[in-house]
Amino acid sequence: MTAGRPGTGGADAGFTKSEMMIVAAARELAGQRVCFVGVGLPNIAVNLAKRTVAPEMELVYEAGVFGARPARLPLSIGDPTIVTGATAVTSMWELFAYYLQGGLIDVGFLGAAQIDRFGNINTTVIGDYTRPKTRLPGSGGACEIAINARQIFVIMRQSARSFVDRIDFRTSPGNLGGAEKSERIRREQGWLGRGPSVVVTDLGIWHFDETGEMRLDFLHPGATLDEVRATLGWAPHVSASLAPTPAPTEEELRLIRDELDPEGMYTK
Amino acid sequence: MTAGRPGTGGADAGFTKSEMMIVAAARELAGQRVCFVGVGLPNIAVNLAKRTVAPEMELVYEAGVFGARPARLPLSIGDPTIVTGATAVTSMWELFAYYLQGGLIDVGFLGAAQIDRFGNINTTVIGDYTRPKTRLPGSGGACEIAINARQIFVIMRQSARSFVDRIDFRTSPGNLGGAEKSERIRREQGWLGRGPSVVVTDLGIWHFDETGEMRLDFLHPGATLDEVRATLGWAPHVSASLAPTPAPTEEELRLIRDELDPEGMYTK
Amino acid sequence: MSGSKVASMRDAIATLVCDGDTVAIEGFTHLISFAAGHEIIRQRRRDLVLARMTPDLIYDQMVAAGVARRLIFSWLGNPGVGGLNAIRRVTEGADASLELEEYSHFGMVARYTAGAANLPFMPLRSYFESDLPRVNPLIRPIASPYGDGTVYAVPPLKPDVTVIHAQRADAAGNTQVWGLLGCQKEAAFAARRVIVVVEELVDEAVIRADPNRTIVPGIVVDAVVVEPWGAHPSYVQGRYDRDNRFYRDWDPISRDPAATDAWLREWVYDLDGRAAYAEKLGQERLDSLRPSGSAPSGAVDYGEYR
Amino acid sequence: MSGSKVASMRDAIATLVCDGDTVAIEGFTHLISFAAGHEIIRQRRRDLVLARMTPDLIYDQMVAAGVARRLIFSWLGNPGVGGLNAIRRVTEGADASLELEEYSHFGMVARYTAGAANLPFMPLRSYFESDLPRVNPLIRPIASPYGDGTVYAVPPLKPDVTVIHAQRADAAGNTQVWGLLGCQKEAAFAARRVIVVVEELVDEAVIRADPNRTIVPGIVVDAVVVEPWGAHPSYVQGRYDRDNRFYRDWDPISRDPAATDAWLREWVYDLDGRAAYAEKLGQERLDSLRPSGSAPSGAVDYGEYR
Repeated sequence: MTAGRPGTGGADAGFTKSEMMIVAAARELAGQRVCFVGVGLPNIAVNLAKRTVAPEMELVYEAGVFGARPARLPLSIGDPTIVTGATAVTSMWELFAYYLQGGLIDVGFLGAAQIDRFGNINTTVIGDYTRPKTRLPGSGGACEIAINARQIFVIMRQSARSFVDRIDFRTSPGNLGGAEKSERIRREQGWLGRGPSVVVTDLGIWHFDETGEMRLDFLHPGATLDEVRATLGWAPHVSASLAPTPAPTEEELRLIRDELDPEGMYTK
Repeated sequence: MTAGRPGTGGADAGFTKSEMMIVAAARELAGQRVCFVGVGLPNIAVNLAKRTVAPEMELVYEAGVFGARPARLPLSIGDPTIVTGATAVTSMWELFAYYLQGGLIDVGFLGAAQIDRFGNINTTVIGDYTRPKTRLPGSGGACEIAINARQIFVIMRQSARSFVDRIDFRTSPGNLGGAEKSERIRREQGWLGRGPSVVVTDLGIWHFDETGEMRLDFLHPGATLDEVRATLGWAPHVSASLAPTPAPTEEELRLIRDELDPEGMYTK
Repeated sequence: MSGSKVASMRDAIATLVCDGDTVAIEGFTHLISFAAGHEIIRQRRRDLVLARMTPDLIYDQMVAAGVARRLIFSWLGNPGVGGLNAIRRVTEGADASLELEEYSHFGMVARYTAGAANLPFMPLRSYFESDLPRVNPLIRPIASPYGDGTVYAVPPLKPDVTVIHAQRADAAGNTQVWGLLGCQKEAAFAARRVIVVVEELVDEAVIRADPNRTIVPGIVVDAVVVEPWGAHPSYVQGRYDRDNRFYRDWDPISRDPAATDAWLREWVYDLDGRAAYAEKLGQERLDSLRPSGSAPSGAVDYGEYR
Repeated sequence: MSGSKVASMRDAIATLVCDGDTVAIEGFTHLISFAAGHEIIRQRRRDLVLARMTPDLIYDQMVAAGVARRLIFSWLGNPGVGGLNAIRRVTEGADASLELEEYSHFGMVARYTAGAANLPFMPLRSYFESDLPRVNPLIRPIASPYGDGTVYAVPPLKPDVTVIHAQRADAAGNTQVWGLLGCQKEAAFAARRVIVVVEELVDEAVIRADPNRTIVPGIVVDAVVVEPWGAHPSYVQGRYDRDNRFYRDWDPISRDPAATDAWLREWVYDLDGRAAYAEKLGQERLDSLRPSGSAPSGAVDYGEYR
């Protein structure tokens, strides 16, 4: 069944690193009530969670949908399948103003091109803003999601180019220069969001410690600490109780492979 | 047919002063495209115009209706008959923000409790604001209509208590202290509205002259200049070419009596 | 999805409306929850701050019953009939005892919108050269950061409780309305607690068949009260007409304090809820308020996408 | 009511879109008027300022065809596939020739809303501690007049022309949409001129049967263009699906300037309009995009009130 899928999670793991990442991200959503779904990997992770650990979770799409029940996994986050059978469709003004800025979103689930140890995110440019080496998509809704969603989850593949000591552009604020500064500024400026709480990668699961820095709490099956360090622009905090991420279950893999991503768009 | 209707326009006029007022107000709407309908007398005048001189005119109700086609005259300006068969129903936010403040309203049609020679309007209190002799309804939408509708029509009965030298409270601005000041302030502050252009009363029709003051241009059948002066708190400008208002036609009276106001709520 | 929020009006008001609360029963002429207002009177709440664009008869009755200490509003009248006489009695002359906080319609709408959007203020082009900012210091000028002049701002209004009436909702509180929408969506999103009163409780599938019709999602709703005729003498598009006779009849009643008290006794205190009220109105009166015919919207197709 | 505004796409673009105009073809993933974009390319407009939250493939094609001098946007990608390669070519490295003016989604929505509402600015809670205000001086801090802190403001966006696609409109331009609404209402009200492109022209009575479904009134519309399949490869709720294959296929085409030019020649310049485009796509492709079934909204009753 997994024959030909590259980047397996281990010699005979029977699943790919991307599948492990998506499964791990989905599980983090257990118990969450309202999730704002970002484009790309968040989209498949959230849809997997809805089918497994968080069936009651309300899916909010920035396109203006609350309570979506997509019958298939949309390629884009705007798609007719997120509308049919949804609870409510609103203008984007109302979605951003009343739902997001109004404080109804528990988790904003984002992807990123670059992230630093404090969870600050760049999705704008690599290189100088005016003469960029790579022009990335930009904020979309990420900047206001990072500020107004009660907490932020991030899903992205780890690499030395993406997990960097200094991001080239701060599109969406995370824990700024550390927990203390972040908490002070958020309080003073009245942000609703507490900031990033989880970063799930293809190698492990990071939460944020009391200094506001990422801390590696789980290592995916087949991944090593050396691999983690080689794909990181800083010396990582590693939990004293670092644990292995439980491997994907048969059912999780079936949902990804048969229902959500039969063409392997996300899991290649 | 008119037996028992008080306040007739003349000995044998066959119509009341209120009917003349409503008919005269309706006729002023000829050629207007989009009219914002106020509560009370404006409501019947605009609905008469829609059935006579301005069949193409779009009726906007602040309750959130564009292109209303009321099958009957509503008592309130919010009524199910203004919705059924309308072109569009919007939230009041959108009605006030996009339609009115956005500049789509040609005529705002208001009533008033007090008005001064410059068309400034009071619908808030008689007497002192904090200890009023009479507490009136207040602005409703009138203040923003006066500022944002391209021009303002007013309909109200004349009396020494209502047409006053100094209004007790300026709810909705007219020509302020005169045309010059009004034009300067409107330009500087970017108002879309040019201000009041017509005041129709039970005695005549007033337009505004180059000084920004009301000028009596038409005198209704049966009304006299003495009567006008006796119901006015200032010495009026009277047009050199003052003309009699043409009496209501049979059809206008039929529409008012049989269709719009069979119970005589507005025309008593 | 979520558990049922269906409650009796008695329980909803008992649980969600406290003495001293800021309460907004919204609905612009359409869908005014008289049922909730009467239950608040019946439960003898006190010191409420009552917010409503148009206080209408329901707040006239509530003020007459002594529940309110302050009114936040933009138009204080009985449309097409006259004044609100109970409110006038406590706002005119030397005995004025009800506090008034006054805006224009757009100002009130903008306040709810700022509340719903969690903004510290909302700018609007009103109040220029009006006396309203002079008597209400919460209406304040604000300069554009683009150097192109000054407009006015109003602060957010965040009621402790907003009550809205609707044609239908499901048990989770997902609510659909057609006809006049007023400022109910904004007032509901702005509120800490929301009570939705409906003519009809429907299955979730009815809501999900037409998601563009939903004005308030269940996530902001605390209680769903099923109360047919709950808006009378206001109206429900497609269900019953505005009872203009009642609006006219209220004028002489409300001019007389004793008659007002007697009315409250007969139609509020002595009844245990809206079903009794509708029964007391009588079938003939109710039937006279039915629409003269039907005017179906037609259906649209959202399409199935698997 | 008003006279018919029905026009051909060719005439609508020829009359209403001028060189140098700020043009917004709006529609968030849903209802993107590729037909209008292609006609603008075909008529070789130049120096346009193109505004769109998500430039998407249509602006990638228009930029490749040389119509644009500046882009106002908030998310620049091919969703789920990758980048917009033609735009990247003129925005990366030392040769960057396309001017960029960049916001977040909410910033763009707020700009259109301020434009529609004729406000000098719209406040929002975004951009705190982001680098975006540093690179876009039009995003400015503004203090609350109530002394409770500072938020950011964006200026109004008032396009010379807004183009929206819809399921249906009448000849006067009264337009109804279901499914995702994006920011089309705001973008249309904000614009000086509006072109509505529809799948179906309907009688005024269809619109008036369900007034709550109307998103744009004819009074702001200058031309109604009837253009079935006019949104392909975007989609129309209930009519046809998003053509994800097209979105994927565009990636390799757009990476190669020669292939991009060849595509524009074959699918835009050499065709005289959308009917020819749909015919060239072929019946099989079109049929594959039909919904897998129907999902009717159900009807509601507005009631007749005489």
